[in-house]
Amino acid sequence: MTRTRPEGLRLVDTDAPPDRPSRVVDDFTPELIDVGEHHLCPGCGEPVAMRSLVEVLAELGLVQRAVTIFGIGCYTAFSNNLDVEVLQALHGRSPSVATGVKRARPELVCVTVQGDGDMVNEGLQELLHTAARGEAVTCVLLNNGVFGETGGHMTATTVLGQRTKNTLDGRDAHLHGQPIRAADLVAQLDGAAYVARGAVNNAGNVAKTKRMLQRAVEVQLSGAGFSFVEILTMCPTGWFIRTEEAPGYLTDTLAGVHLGGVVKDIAPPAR
Amino acid sequence: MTRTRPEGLRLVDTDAPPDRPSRVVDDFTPELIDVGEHHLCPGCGEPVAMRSLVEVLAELGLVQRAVTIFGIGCYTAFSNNLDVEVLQALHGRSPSVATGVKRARPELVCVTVQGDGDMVNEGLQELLHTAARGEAVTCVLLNNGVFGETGGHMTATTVLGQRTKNTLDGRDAHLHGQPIRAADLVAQLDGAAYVARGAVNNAGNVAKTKRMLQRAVEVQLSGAGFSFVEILTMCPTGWFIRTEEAPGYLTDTLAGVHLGGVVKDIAPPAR
Amino acid sequence: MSRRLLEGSEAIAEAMVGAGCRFFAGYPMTPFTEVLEHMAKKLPPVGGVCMNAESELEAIGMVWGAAATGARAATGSVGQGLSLMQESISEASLARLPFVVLNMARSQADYFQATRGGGHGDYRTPVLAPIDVPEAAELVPLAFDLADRWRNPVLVYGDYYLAHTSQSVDVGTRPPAADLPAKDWALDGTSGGSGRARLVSFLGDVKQRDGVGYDLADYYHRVGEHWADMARSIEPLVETRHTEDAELVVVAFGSPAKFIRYVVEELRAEGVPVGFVRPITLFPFPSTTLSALAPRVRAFAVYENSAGQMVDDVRLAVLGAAPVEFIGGLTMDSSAFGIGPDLDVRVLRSRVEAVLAAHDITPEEHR
Amino acid sequence: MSRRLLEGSEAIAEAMVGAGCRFFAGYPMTPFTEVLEHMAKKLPPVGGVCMNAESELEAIGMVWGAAATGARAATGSVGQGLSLMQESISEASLARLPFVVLNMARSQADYFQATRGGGHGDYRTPVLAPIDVPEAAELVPLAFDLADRWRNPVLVYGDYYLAHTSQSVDVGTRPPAADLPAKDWALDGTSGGSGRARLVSFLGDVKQRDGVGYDLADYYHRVGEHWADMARSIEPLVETRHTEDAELVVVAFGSPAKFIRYVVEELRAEGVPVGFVRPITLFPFPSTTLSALAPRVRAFAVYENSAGQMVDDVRLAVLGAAPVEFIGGLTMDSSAFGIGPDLDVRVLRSRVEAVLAAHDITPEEHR
Amino acid sequence: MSAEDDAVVTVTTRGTVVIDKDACKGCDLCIDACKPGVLLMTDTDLNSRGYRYPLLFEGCTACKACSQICPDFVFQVHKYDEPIVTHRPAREGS
Amino acid sequence: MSAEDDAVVTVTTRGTVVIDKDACKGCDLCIDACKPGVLLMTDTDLNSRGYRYPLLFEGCTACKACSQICPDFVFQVHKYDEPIVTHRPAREGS
Amino acid sequence: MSVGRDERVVIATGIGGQGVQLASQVLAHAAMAEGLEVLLFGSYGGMMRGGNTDATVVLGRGPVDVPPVAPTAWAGLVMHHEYVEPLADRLTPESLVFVNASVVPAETFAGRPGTVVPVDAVEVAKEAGSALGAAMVLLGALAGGTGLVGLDALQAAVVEVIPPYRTQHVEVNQRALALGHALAPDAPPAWPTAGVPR
Amino acid sequence: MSVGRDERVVIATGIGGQGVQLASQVLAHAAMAEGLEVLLFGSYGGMMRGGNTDATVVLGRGPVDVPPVAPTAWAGLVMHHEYVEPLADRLTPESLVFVNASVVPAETFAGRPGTVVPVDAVEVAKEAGSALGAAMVLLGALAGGTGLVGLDALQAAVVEVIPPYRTQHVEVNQRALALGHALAPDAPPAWPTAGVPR
Ligand SMILES: Cc1ncc(C[n+]2csc(CCOP(=O)(O)OP(=O)(O)O)c2C)c(N)n1
Ligand SMILES: Cc1ncc(C[n+]2csc(CCOP(=O)(O)OP(=O)(O)O)c2C)c(N)n1
Ligand code: SF4
Ligand code: SF4
Ligand code: SF4
Ligand code: SF4
Ligand code: SF4
Ligand code: SF4
Ligand SMILES: [Mg+2]
Ligand SMILES: [Mg+2]
Repeated sequence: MTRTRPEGLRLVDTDAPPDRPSRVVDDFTPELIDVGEHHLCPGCGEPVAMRSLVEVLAELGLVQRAVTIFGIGCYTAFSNNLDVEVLQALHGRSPSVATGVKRARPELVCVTVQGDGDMVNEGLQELLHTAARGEAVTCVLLNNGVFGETGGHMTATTVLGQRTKNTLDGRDAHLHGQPIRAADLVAQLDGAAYVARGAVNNAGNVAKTKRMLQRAVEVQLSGAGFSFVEILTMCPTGWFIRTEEAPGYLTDTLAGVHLGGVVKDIAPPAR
Repeated sequence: MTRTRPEGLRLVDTDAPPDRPSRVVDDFTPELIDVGEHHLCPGCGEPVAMRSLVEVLAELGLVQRAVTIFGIGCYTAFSNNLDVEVLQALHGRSPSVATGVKRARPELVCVTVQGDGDMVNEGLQELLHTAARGEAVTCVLLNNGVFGETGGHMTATTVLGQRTKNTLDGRDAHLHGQPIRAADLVAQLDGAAYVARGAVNNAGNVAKTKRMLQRAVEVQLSGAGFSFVEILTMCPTGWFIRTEEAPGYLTDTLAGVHLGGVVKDIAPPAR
Repeated sequence: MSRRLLEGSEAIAEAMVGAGCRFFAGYPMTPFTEVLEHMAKKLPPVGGVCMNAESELEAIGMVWGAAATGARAATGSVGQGLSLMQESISEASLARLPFVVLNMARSQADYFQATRGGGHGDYRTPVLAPIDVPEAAELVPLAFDLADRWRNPVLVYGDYYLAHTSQSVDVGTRPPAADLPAKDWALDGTSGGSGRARLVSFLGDVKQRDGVGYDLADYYHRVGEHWADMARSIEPLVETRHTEDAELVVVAFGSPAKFIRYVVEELRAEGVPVGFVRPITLFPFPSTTLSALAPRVRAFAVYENSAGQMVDDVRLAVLGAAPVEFIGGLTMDSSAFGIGPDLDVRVLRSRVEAVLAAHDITPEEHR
Repeated sequence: MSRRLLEGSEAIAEAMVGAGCRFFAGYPMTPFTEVLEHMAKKLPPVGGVCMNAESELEAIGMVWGAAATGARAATGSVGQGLSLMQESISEASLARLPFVVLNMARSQADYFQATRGGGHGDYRTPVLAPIDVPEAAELVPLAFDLADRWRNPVLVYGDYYLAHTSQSVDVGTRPPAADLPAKDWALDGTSGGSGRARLVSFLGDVKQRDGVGYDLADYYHRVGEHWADMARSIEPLVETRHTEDAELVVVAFGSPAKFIRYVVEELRAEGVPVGFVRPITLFPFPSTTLSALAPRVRAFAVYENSAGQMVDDVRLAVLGAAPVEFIGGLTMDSSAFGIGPDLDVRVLRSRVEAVLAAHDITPEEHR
Repeated sequence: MSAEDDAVVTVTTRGTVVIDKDACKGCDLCIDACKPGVLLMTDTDLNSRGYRYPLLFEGCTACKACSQICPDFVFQVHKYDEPIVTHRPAREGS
Repeated sequence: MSAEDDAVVTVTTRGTVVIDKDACKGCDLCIDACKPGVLLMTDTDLNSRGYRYPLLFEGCTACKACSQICPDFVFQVHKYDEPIVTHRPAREGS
Repeated sequence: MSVGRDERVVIATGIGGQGVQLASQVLAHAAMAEGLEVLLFGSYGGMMRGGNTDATVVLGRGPVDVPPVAPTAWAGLVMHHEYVEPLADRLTPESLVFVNASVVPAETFAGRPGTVVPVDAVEVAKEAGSALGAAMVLLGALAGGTGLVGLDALQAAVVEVIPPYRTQHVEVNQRALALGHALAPDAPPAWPTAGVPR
Repeated sequence: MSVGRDERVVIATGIGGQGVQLASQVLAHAAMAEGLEVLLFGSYGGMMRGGNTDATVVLGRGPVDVPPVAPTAWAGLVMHHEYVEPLADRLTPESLVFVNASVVPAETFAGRPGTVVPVDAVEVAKEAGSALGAAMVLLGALAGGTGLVGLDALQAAVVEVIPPYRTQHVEVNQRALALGHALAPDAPPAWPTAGVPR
């Protein structure tokens, strides 16, 4: 959809801060991201999710207690670009790595950042074992239904009908199998205390997702068990569509199978 | 429980076949097991499950179309002891190996034989991906809640309270995490057409389990998707109890969490 | 056979299909991804199967299964993905499963992994390292033949240059060698109920009829003999140039050898008595070619895009009979996909010249 | 320090705890299982953590995480399990993570895997191979020190004999070497928000402040230099006996070396001019010890319980200066857990005698 | 054996089992499995491998429960073409 | 600009944004995100990287929707201490 | 020694979108059709998501011995002055540098060895129907001037190389080749004897 | 050369349940307590789920150089005639073979080197309270006859070796050791000088 020029309104100068009394409520790059510039594609949902995550860590006052554990995918561009401590894991291995960090230093808050290729393909087993163990870590899944980094191939979460590099006519159950609904699978495990699924395809979803991330980290702090937030993100490049179509495409495809909302919350309410 | 001598009944000679007209309805070692003698422990449930499985293959007339794929555990004693074709897989890898066999020769019936250590620990990921893909193979899980072969340690299916070598006072959720209910997890996946859980701790369960195995193989033949049978088996050695206590212990522990019955059946009824 | 301009990744895929490969499974990783994509396109039309495996471990598991049915099957990755496959490759060798594994490597630093069996145990896999696209198209069918002849995994060692260079190449059907043993061991279900149902296993190759259990001592012993036989019997492939009267012999393999060979030809054209040896099979290594030259040359120089791995094999061949100088070193750009600034004729020429100078080797007319 | 009779697996566990190891993760596999069981008992009472990891991959992942926090951490398996860990070991070396990996091997055929880095790339890990229980108790603390000093994984290569032999051994707390570098790189959360938050990664060790992305060319180069430095700087450990005037030197490592050493002592007692060299560090290999002997001896004999792997390192050290005879070979029983019929003083003696005869080496008084 | 009671018991035996007693590992699983309760483990008598093993009494139904649950394939089950029906005073043993 | 109609429109502007236009990759996400609809992409005008980028019109509510969804961190959002309220004939543009 | 007598190295450079890769592929395919041995190594600048792009095409009368990164260039096609190193570095006194003079300032190769052949490629391409055909004009000029490959082969190659869903671009590119070829700038012949072996 | 002067190899053999492993551990622990260096390598027959069991115990006055599978035995403890190879194979003329004469036929070691010392171990063990103590009787006899280790040390070792949930077995084993020790069969002393270094 293209918008037309709003009627009757004047253009505002946006090159410099206003000269009237005001306060900054959002300041370009979030303070915990070192360098705003990155090589992710136009319209990519991953930086949006990253912003929410680091804002949550800052708002909860956990900046000096947090270790983030990164998987391998496009989001790895942020693993050397944060002002929180980062441990880079191999493709798929983050949940076990987070387990090691947390067990060795239980006072830390451990959050993994992984894509669907990383977590639901290469590392599904580690995710599920970590969840079953009730490990007090938070795993965050950036789910775009493709291996973005390697060129947009189908992953284990690609929904039926979704376009990817090797399913240009849409994923077909007969040819390519069925998608895995990661959050629902995790919720099935008794060790999982909090499981939710958000998205970053519009401002409302971004705000909801941020609340989920906050709750997940709080659950980790409570010691109630494993917490998990899946975030549906746009990948216009891997979906082979235009950036402005991506939010709607997400709604029509991924979000119709990977249903949004809090899937499970058996942790005590936050203090 | 020990039985007392039945009152009023005479002892029967059991060294030789009867001399009256009769027919053999069960003949020691099943015909598809080469050598009856094996080194599994007294009271082990695995040979019982193996018997049911090979009987099903024979009864369905699939002896010359079947390839069984074995994992690594105590049951591996049977991988060089069957008169059906066997492909030995590495610990955990059977579902992928079965996939390769089936895709290369779709006319074959492929059945994996794996333990909980093999399938739910080392190879959980392969199981779930294979199920999600709706692969037309049958995976059979011999679940005793322990690594029998290596000495009876806890696995990912050990239920809370169960005794194993490293949980002699019973598995504790806080110390050891929660068990994974494999069949229920598999059932969650859309590619899984038939999922059932049986047991071999008494004759009635053996008979039910055999029907499940039969249905699973039929579902494979129907092409409806992935089929899965979990069989709870006794491991008196790994549970550190006496053989005669094992069936009851299974009922009291494993069977209370890994609930018996057909969990899912979305395949069309057998012809 | 038709002659086409193909990018290496496509030529390899084409050659696999032409060699009768009907099963492929892989997980993306640059620059292996490109081969996977081509296989996904080329296999279904010929009735083959290409699996987008969910991980490297699952890819090789699938290939394990397909190979056990007698299908020509292959997988691959870059060296990192092959690391994940090491348990499977080692045990597949024990189980005597024939398949091909491509390492579209990001450098030449996976030489040890490839040639020593990165996994546990004594197994080895034949390794073929093409210099360019036409040779890859020749070696891929050979890899399948070797796999079938020896019932063993075979590696093909390529790289980014190979994957991304287009060359004119002959592609088409290359039937398996006529003298390959029949795959009577392959699983197809039919032997069930015969009393001798087939078994494909890394624990043994015969079902028990009496006694109990596998005898690993016996089986390992027999497979060990088989491996030794394989290592002895496969004729190493090697390219040599100007070695007859060379005073310095430069050794290199794979794509980088194309740069080195060019340097050698340049120097020769200038009258410098330099020669070139390129192992095409990295295992078995063409040791005798080198050891035969050793008494006649003043030195060997070894170039590898790694900290120095093949240089061990050169030293083991030469055994002190001539000095062996290492002129390689890892070179890569910031992406580490396999392109490096040192892979430049001028850079490499200066390294060869340094060895020439150190050993006082000059053009013939200048002496 | 107290002196106790301990089975090797327990002594190793005790030595790990004594060396300050506070995190262990493993997955059962005979004969590594025994060590895992002991760690599960010994760590909790000292405030440590032992994880019954759900697989080998998960075990090394956990150790990766724990080591990144600066904890002394270890995992292990047999060679087969280590095959699964190769990707992680290789990349952990790049990420400069210090931890210890036990290979309670089933033979000596994992020598290449251990010493060449079975995974991809140029990395190497120091490898320590104790001959028996008391030496294992000495080497385990050293392994942790080496890991911390070089920020690199370190392997300890044991076997079934080591795991299952009980010996009198000194165990107790062995504080880390006093001169180890501080672990200021270790993650503890505190550097967050400082503008210089710590990063532990195989892609680079500095966060970007300007420019975009990792520069792998730079990082690989720097780590490569570091590895070379490590290989040069670690003093190889070696045991020698009777080499001063030996005409035949027999080389062996690990438990089998205890059999060989006994044979050498027997022969010496009979006046035969035979010597013994035992690499204790398999990497770096004590090449100079061997190369120094080469001009003085008539031959070397190498025993390994494998098809012959370390023999390459001996040849690379000797470089043709003396003949190197291989007298090993894989030996195992039907279980393949690591016991073999050839590991018998009489069998090995006859092999050494055959080499003596071939080289015409006789007891001194007989000449 | 003193029959103090002249009540008559009817025992129907529909089949029998051959027991490969040296294959038995004495696990007791067959005993519970046998619905009519006609199997009983030996008390002190051991087989060649040192295990107790089952004995059969009249009344087998040839139901295969024992053979289906026995981990060591000890039973061969025979179904009679015609059942044997025995009438005998109660309390009489063998 | 011919105001044919004298209806008056009230525009309340509660804040503004600074746009780091050269950071923009022209993805359009902010446009949809802006509830009051006061962002509009340039048409032919491109930034230094060759992308179209957003322009702001009066009426910003400082809601942060744009900054929260922008993948390239293009927005700095300012909330005025006091809103600006403008009355102006309808249909008038800038 | 410089490049083998029977091998011709063409290095094309430019920035993304200028048709450098397309032109290189057309040259490679045309040469194939004429029975030459061909090697083509495309830019990997794209991998870095930067804007630079280059390609090396080697044509040979026998197997190509030149490695994918060639040491010297027989000819160059230069589309943009911001990215010329891969070529500039590899010039010899015999090199022929065909320059997109519509964009590239005259002084760009000042002081470098080789002969610069300026072509008003953008203007000619516009004539052919689209400025996007400039690289084709340059290629056409190279072929026209040196006889490296024939025009027919080039035009046929365009059909091969352009993906089916873009056939509307075939003609304009063929026209650009023809107009470039017609310029036939003065240059030494590519091959010792006229024509090309079939 | 046979085993080093300062090392004493004892090989015990028998079948499962005869106490072979327990006796070997008691000997090893007793020797430890007396300040000797000790090596003990238990049977792996158990791994094979067979019935055979054996153990090698090496005691030394300095570091033990003998490998876990010793080439020769200074002494043997033989509990059952069905499994004697690990010892029988390793006898020298100096070897002392303490035999459970209650079970093992006299001719078992006929024609083998070494001196057989028959001990009615089962009978003596029954006297001590349980036939299961026969291996302890044999060990006691070895110690009593040769002075290899002291009785006190052996008895103390029993407490160390027997797991806490089986302490009821401690006394009967200690008694078996004492009765065996008291037999003090005629044998050359274990060590060149009397006593053992502390
Ligand atoms: C073991 C291993 N296999 C393959 C790769 C190659 N690889 C890098 S990123 C990636 C896919 C990432 O997908 P995802 O996690 O969904 O992240 P996205 O790129 O979509 O953000 C793959 C397959 C790798 N780095 N390591
Ligand atoms: C990769 C690998 N890791 C570990 C082992 C050692 N191992 C052999 S069997 C086994 C456990 C088997 O457990 P399960 O599958 O439950 O079978 P069970 O013995 O209980 O029948 C293990 C861990 C192995 N063979 N391979
Ligand atoms: S490929 Fe997809 S996930 Fe990767 S940066 Fe581009 S849009 Fe984002
Ligand atoms: S250990 Fe358990 S599973 Fe294994 S054979 Fe014994 S009873 Fe069966
Ligand atoms: S067949 Fe049935 S009735 Fe007969 S002995 Fe067996 S279980 Fe009992
Ligand atoms: S079930 Fe079989 S093995 Fe067990 S007691 Fe009965 S007959 Fe013996
Ligand atoms: S802050 Fe809100 S109202 Fe203002 S421009 Fe951004 S999205 Fe629009
Ligand atoms: S969301 Fe950001 S990058 Fe996208 S168009 Fe708006 S300002 Fe530009
Ligand atoms: Mg993704
Ligand atoms: Mg189990």
